[in-house]
Amino acid sequence: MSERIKPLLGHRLFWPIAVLVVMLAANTIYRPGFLSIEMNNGHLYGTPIDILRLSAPLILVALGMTLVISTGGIDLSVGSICAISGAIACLHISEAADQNSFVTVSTALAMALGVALVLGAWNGVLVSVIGIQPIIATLILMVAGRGLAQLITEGQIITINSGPYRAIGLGHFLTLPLAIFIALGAALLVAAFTRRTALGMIIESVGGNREASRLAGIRSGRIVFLVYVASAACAAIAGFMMTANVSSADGNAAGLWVELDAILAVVIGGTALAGGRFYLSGTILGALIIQTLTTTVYAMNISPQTALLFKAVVVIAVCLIQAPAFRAKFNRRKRGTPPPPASSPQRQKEEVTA
Amino acid sequence: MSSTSLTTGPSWARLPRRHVPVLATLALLLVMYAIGVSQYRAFSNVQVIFNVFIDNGFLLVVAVGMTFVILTGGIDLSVGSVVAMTAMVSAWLLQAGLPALLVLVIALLIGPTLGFLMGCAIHFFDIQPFIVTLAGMFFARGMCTFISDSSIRITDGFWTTMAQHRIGNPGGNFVSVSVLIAFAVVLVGAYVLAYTRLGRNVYAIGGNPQSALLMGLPVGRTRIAVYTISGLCSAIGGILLSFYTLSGAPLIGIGMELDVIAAVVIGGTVLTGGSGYVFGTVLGVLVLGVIQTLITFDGSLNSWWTKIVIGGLLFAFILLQRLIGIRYK
Amino acid sequence: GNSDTGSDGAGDDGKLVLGFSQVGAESGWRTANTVSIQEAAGEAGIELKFDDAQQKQENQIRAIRNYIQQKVDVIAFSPVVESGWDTVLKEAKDAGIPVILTDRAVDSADKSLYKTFLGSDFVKEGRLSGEWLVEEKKAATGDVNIVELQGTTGSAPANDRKKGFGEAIAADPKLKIIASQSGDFTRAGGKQVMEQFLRAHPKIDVLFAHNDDMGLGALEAITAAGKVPGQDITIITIDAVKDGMQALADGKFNFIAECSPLLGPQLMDLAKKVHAGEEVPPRIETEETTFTQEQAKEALPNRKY
Amino acid sequence: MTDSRPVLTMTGISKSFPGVRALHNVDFRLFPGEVHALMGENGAGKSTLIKVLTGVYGIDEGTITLGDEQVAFNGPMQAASAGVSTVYQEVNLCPNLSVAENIFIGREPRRLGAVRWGEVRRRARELLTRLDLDIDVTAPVASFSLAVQQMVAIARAIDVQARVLILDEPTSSLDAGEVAQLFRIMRQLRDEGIAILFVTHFLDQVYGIADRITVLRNGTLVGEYPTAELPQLALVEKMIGKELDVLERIEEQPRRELAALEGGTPFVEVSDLGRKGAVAPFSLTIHAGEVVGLAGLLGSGRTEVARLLFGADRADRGQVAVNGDTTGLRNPVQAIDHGIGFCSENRRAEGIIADLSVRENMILAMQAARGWLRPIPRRRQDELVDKYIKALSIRPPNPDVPVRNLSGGNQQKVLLARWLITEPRLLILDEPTRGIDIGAKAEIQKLVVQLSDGGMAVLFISAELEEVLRLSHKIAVMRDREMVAHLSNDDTVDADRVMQTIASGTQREGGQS
Ligand SMILES: Nc1ncnc2c1ncn2[C@@H]1O[C@H](COP(=O)(O)OP(=O)(O)OP(=O)(O)O)[C@@H](O)[C@H]1O
Ligand SMILES: Nc1ncnc2c1ncn2[C@@H]1O[C@H](COP(=O)(O)OP(=O)(O)OP(=O)(O)O)[C@@H](O)[C@H]1O
Ligand SMILES: [Mg+2]
Ligand SMILES: [Mg+2]
Repeated sequence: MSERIKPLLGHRLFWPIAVLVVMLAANTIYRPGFLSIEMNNGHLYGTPIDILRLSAPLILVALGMTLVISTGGIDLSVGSICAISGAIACLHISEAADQNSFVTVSTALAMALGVALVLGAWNGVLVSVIGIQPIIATLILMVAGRGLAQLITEGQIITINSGPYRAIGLGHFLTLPLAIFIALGAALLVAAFTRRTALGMIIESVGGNREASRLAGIRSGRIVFLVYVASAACAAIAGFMMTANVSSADGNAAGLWVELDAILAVVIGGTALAGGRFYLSGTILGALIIQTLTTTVYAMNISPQTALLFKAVVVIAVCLIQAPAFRAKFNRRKRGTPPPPASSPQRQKEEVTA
Repeated sequence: MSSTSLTTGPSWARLPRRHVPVLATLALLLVMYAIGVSQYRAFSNVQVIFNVFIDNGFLLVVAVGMTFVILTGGIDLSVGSVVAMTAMVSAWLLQAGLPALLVLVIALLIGPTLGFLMGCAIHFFDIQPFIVTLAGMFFARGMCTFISDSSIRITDGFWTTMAQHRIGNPGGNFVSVSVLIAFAVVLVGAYVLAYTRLGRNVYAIGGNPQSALLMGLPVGRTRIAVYTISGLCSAIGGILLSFYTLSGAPLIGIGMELDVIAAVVIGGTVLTGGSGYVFGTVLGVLVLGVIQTLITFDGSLNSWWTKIVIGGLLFAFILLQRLIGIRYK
Repeated sequence: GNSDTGSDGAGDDGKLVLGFSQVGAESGWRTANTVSIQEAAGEAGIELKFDDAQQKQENQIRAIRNYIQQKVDVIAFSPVVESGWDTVLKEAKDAGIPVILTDRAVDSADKSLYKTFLGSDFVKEGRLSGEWLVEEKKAATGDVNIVELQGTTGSAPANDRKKGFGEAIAADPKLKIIASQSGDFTRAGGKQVMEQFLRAHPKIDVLFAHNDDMGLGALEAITAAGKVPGQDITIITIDAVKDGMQALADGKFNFIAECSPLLGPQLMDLAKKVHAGEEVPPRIETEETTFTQEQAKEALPNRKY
Repeated sequence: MTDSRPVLTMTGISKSFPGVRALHNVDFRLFPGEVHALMGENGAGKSTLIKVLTGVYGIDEGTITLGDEQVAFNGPMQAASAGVSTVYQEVNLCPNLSVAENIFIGREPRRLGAVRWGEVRRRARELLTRLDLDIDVTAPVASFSLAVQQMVAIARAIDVQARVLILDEPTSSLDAGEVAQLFRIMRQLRDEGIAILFVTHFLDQVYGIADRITVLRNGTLVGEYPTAELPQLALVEKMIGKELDVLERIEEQPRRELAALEGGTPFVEVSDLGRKGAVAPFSLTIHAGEVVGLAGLLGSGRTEVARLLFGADRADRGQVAVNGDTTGLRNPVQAIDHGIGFCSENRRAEGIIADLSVRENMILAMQAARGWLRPIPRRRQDELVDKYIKALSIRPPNPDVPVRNLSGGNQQKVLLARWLITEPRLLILDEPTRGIDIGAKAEIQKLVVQLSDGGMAVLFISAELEEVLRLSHKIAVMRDREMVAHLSNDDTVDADRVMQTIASGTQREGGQS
């Protein structure tokens, strides 16, 4: 390996990007037009654009999830929150006289976002104040929230016909889908909030060692509360996108299992589930990888019966390639150096002994 | 100065404190049962309790395996799919005409093999359990639809007997064979955790993996073992499920992993590992079972209200459990 | 707990008690089905014990067991899957409680375990769609490229509709399914899959969607791709929910095979008959029809769901 | 010393971590029946040598011979089964398991595969009695102080029939009595022919027990010497590589006089503060510029006092007045707002955030006090971090390595820096010199004097009575979780008298009550 490539190979994002490139390449070989982008009524149009647009909601949810996971928590309720926020917004719009009115749409969004924030606060209180384990605390809302969403829609699919709302999912801006900009904006916002301020470091510190952070004067509880609220807000916006994308709110299907995808994206991106350091750019790549995987299944016309097997293989391949231990073993075979420690210190969280 | 207030208390007073969360859970469960009895007349039938066990036998077995995994601080998302895959494979092989015993052996080998492989990936390549077992989940579910995209009936004599044999008073109250198998698994699980080296290593790794390594414990072997055990329990659960439904269906058990994890955690096991009991897990499964039974008995809840009420009951239960736990800390 | 204290046995007040276990609330269709049953029970003076199984067979079996404990008069349920009911149905039979299946059948060999089946025939729905297509494309020259949006992989409606449709179009070798993928019965799924179909296959003549929702999702993809749904691409769906009928009336869909959720009144009649010990036919199909664009325009004003 | 053949030989050992060469061509020999001290500054590579030996890390180069065989252990388990028993530097126990279990896990007495719990408890009790420790062996180790945990870890190691016993800084959190007890057992084991490798930063202990000394500096071998032939001063010179008169400087430290600081409002006035089950109500005043020492035996409740004062634990009675205003110090945030800082004794659980870099660990407390919205500008960070890396000679001097990669002593210095950066008015130091090499220890002591001269109040807790006596203006004595005496540190006070007070618990009023 030349000295030039080495730092590149060592970069955290190298392998996720490599995986993404390989998947895109495989698709292009299967269907040469896969990567082509064309101009159509002033909009860019093509599979890569589809992937970006479709991954936007997942990116949003995963951004919030990254923060939650960084504190050592997990948020299973995001899917339900997507469904609830989408349902509230669509319900409000569908009942309005003029669905295209900008005011109606803004009110709908504000209402839905408000409710989502309340739900996030509920999760936050359960975890940080009452001290319930995050997975169970958010499981409550995962189950009940789906019911709430269906209560709002009364089990029906609410179809709306609102230009401004539709734009959230399908509108264009500078020839690109608006959804991409919204996701990008959210990513930049989260990045600014965490990396331009000290918030990111404080979140990582709480996730790394909550007691030590408390003794250093950090209000750990407040931070934990905050990340759940942030996660809910992200999920709400994702919910708008999902429902706007099909101009209808489906209390049952909207955001179903998105929590698993989001967690997967976060973990592929390099953030450990045990908490601590988080990587927003990695998360975004993870979301893109997952969406590309789904699109690949459709584009290569892999039969639904075997689609899951294909997914399993790709997920495990992605993770193996990324695992430093795997690469170390692989390299060792080539160079014959002695084995690394049986377990890398990176994963093992420093535990509280006293 | 008074120093009387400073005594920590004798050792016997400290010991049960560890059991307080489990005892609180038990008490709350009894309260919930009492509420059911006071509200619905037929709830007091003994058979209702038996039914909770009959209907949750496979869940219980899977939850025992999950308890091992969670005690080490890991997680196994593949259980629901492995259960489905085991049932599916059994049904498929039986349909192909293989003898029941052979099918049983094959079906019971698949789960642990997959678990072992996942454990190896987790240990040797240092990949997070969440991802590895998620891939395992995709794989096992994919195998289900791959084998057949519609459900396969089981007509084998052995299976039918196991499914329909009633132990107890045939006309009156009874349990199924599966319940006895589930109890056996629970007892073995509890024994292994409390009295064998493997069991104690599981707790040690959950307490602090790095320390466990430096204390010279076989961390890798144990880690692989728990995923294998969880795979085995899922396989047994899958067999029980195939007794229960006398078929293999590709979509069965979707989301079961969440129920199982919830049961384990409600039973007092800490998700970060190191503390919890199989007995608590049994209680956790019963809590979920009783909640479901309460809702069915009510019979007036709309589809979405069902979900909201399940969430609400879960919340009330966990809140009380937590508050009692804090009080006694 | 409410009025149940006095009524969880066989109607103390003389009312017939029907225990009904529903699959879940996974679609608008299912909700309409639930509502129909609840309303019909009220009108027929039957006390309904309703349970939502959230798409889990375990929950349904549990519910049936509890109905047996509560000694309801009649048990009805829409099975989540076809197989696996023998054990619990035997228990019901031993307890002397008659069972009615709705919407989906079970594959039990022992037909005495349930009194009757009330519901639609998914294979027939697929077949009707296929037959219409064969008729429609009779005059076409050259291959007719069909893409299929399947329902949830492994689910009975998806399997049966695919089967029925496949059988019907086998009559004409011009008709070719060039791609078939699962859209999970949802609009978002239908749309996403259709987008890829459109990218991969420049010439698509027909879309067959296993339900209206996926078809409605696909509509958006087709429009966005600059094609005219209903003209450039012939669209066939199943269900006939309101939004689907609207699309049909608007000329965006071309054909819908109905799958009616309104089983309530028929179910209540059956429950009464079964309870009274009357003979009922072993299989009753709901009255269902098919709609073309013109028929949809007429029918739309009086659709209930 | 027996001059038979060495039981353990390490030759030409090298080990590098990304960016750091921790060991370079190091030779080491260990003979049966000797206590061999491994000496060196923080970060010299002592712990790394031990971890390489026991297979926690792979070696880059070199060979290890145990007995007659060349070995390459793949982990502590293999090492232990080959007869190498180790207590690593950071206490490594499973916090959730009981004391008895921690001692025996992995080699529990069994019958038919089943662990005999009664036997485990009985033998654990026996073993701890040998170490003079009387505790409830069924309680989880996490409920005990660090010192007790250290003893438990030692108990675990000496129970095995080992050829080689390795103790990496076992005495850092033990008090004099405990150390004496440990030494008795070490001598006993040595006389049985066991080879003991011993790491410590206490020179007295080295000269008290070691037969031979190997000195490492910056990852390289300086030499191997019989203890008798290496005077203390020479040892220190070899360790730090400079002819520094550190020792003299320490000796020269003036005995702190209770300056005319009394009078005026004390900075902190504690009255009747207490917490049920932790520490009996106590009163204490601390003036600006005063160093108050807390003396007491292991588990006497010194840490508890510190935690109450800092609001880390909630007091259930009593009051604290800061600058004359009665306030509740109910949580660390409030304490920090009032200018109090607390450097915990348990750096792994309550101190460092292992994932974060040295820089982030250092500025954490200051950042927390400013609030997350106002990040400390990068330039200011660099200034502060560089200043303290230099002042405390933290190695490696790179602020951006994760703090987990630092040696134990350097981690401790990072923690100290974290609090110094906040410029507190009262700094509570709980065992700040634990695991710190002699040069750095002198630096820290000097620092405490400087800080107090500059008007900062310090509450100083240390297991080393000498240190407490040297630095404090006054000393509060703890016994059985009760504050039994306040001594003014004048000429009448010496180690013996403090020991007496600790032992007898007599109330001897010092400068104030
Ligand atoms: N896992 C690691 N990764 C990177 N660097 C490491 C790691 N462990 C130790 N080091 C570095 O190796 C050097 C030697 O550390 P070591 O822990 O052996 O020191 P030590 O002599 O035990 O010091 P102390 O007295 O402070 O415990 C230090 O510079 C340290 O930063
Ligand atoms: N010998 C002992 N027997 C029983 N419990 C003990 C003993 N020593 C310490 N402990 C436990 O550890 C805690 C020690 O208190 P604390 O840490 O405040 O003491 P300390 O004086 O700071 O001691 P250390 O020297 O360990 O820092 C007590 O709460 C007690 O439960
Ligand atoms: Mg060290
Ligand atoms: Mg202490």
